[in-house]
Amino acid sequence: MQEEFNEIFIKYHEIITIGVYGTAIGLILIGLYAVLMKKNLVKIVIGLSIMDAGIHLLFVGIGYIQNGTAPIFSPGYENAGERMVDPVPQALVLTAIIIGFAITAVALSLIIRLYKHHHTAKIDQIKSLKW
Amino acid sequence: MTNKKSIPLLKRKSSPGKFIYTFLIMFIIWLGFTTSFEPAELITGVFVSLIIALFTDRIFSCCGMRVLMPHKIIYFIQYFFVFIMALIKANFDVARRVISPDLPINPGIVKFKTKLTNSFARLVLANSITLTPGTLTIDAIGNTFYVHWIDVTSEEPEVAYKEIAESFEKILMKIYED
Amino acid sequence: MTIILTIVFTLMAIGLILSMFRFVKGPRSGDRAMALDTFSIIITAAMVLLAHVFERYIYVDVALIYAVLGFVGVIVIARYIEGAL
Amino acid sequence: MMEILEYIGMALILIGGIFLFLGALGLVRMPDLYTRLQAGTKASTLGAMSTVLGVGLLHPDWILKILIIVIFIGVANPLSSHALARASYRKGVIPFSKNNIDKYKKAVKKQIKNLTS
Amino acid sequence: MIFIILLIIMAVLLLAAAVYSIVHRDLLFAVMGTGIVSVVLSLFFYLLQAPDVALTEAAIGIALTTIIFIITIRNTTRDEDEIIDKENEKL
Repeated sequence: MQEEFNEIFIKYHEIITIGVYGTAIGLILIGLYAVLMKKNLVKIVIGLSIMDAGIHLLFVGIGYIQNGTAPIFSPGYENAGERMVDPVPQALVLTAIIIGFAITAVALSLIIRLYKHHHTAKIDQIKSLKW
Repeated sequence: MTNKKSIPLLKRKSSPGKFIYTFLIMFIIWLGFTTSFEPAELITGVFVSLIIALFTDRIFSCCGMRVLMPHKIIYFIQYFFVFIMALIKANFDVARRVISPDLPINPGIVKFKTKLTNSFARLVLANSITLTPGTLTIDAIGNTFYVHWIDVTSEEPEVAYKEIAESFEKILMKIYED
Repeated sequence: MTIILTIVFTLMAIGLILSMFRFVKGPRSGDRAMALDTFSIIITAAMVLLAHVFERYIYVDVALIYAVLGFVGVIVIARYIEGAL
Repeated sequence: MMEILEYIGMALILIGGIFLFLGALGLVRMPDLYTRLQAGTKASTLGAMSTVLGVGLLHPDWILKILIIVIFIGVANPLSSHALARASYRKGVIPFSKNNIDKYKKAVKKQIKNLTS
Repeated sequence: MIFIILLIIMAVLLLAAAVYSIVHRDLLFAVMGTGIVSVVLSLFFYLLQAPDVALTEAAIGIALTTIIFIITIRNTTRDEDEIIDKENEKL
């Protein structure tokens, strides 16, 4: 049964590639729009995290190969070395997710501080440089 | 049992029965997570479960090894079967209501009193009521349950108790209250 | 075998679309949180089914993490709505 | 023996898929939040449980982890719907009711009065 | 063929949730939208044979990110344009 699904994956490989890359680029553009155009700081951070998600999807999509399997050696898969997808982008993305979470946490804590000082979270109403 | 409710969670006493109970549950969960029976992993699991049981037994378990007596295991199995039957009936009920075009519902919130005094038994009862036909527990204040009922047949608390909770509560009384 | 899996995946996809509809439309925050919960439940089931399709045991772990952590977000949202966080 | 298990597993997977779909359909069709919670919780819980158990029957060596997933789904899903219903009622979502049966309103009012005084 | 349709449906859902979470004015709903983005993205990683990434995305995206965003909008405002007063929100 796995073979039938693998055949489908091989037959429509171009569509899958275009779909994954298109989704990734769409997510990056949506996030970029939010970062550039929105006034609210929390909305900007949401846009940043969506942009992060798009970049992660792009990286994992680069590492994918036809008819691949996960790069983990387990019983029954000792000799599947040439079928495995590239593990390096996955490791990079794994690190990037954690670091993205840390960046989000720091940004949100700065927003809370800013709100307590200025009583607003909109960037066009924060006029003083020092706080 | 009745004055246990007033004791705060962190000031409950621990006892050897509770310790062994927590240890057993934790070890079974460890076995499920690892799914291997190599000696090294088993020994690690024993140590981890011991440490967890040492610190959390008074919070984790309500009544220790009393629950795992042989005659109560039989009640557990009986409760399981009653619950599964009610769950399947509930799902066909939901399917009937969702598919039929004119939505045969008559919802309302009723209340009834439960005889259970143990808080863990109340939790099990509330979750069971949520998964059985046409009912959803909204809140439990003291020993009064407030239940959203999708097809109210009667507002009286006694009738509601008989229709909703009696079959579960009889078995739960036997497990937790003797 | 394959035809049953195809039917089940189709039903799951329709379920995802329906709960997305409720998420976009839902008049109150409770409806939207319920849609999020249904989303995560359907995706947990789909992940276990895909582990069967790919025939690898490690993939079940991801579904396990979803089943354990999927309701934490909904509980936090509910506490926030209640005003008790 | 294995073939029988396989057939039972496939049947369970099919039933699970149908109930997951019905849960989502109930989420769309029901008139107010509480009935939506009912339909969504019950149908999606049994649907997910039955799908996961079906996969467990197809692969008997996975059964321990599958059982843990089933137990977690069965415990966590009613809890979250219960928390949502309680929070929504306290925020003022009025339940849809033909005969105005609502015993909970008085208790909430009393509790809020106790909290404020 | 059905797999390709499923993939396209998932991509559309992902983009729709992302657009929703950018466009909607209520920040709580925007946070829930990022939750849906994270859930569907995890299924994408799963289909691209990266279960470790899917696991991390599941743990961080659905639990931790939601919690810290909600703590933030509890300490600031829930409305994006800050028109509705914090005490009077009835949504």
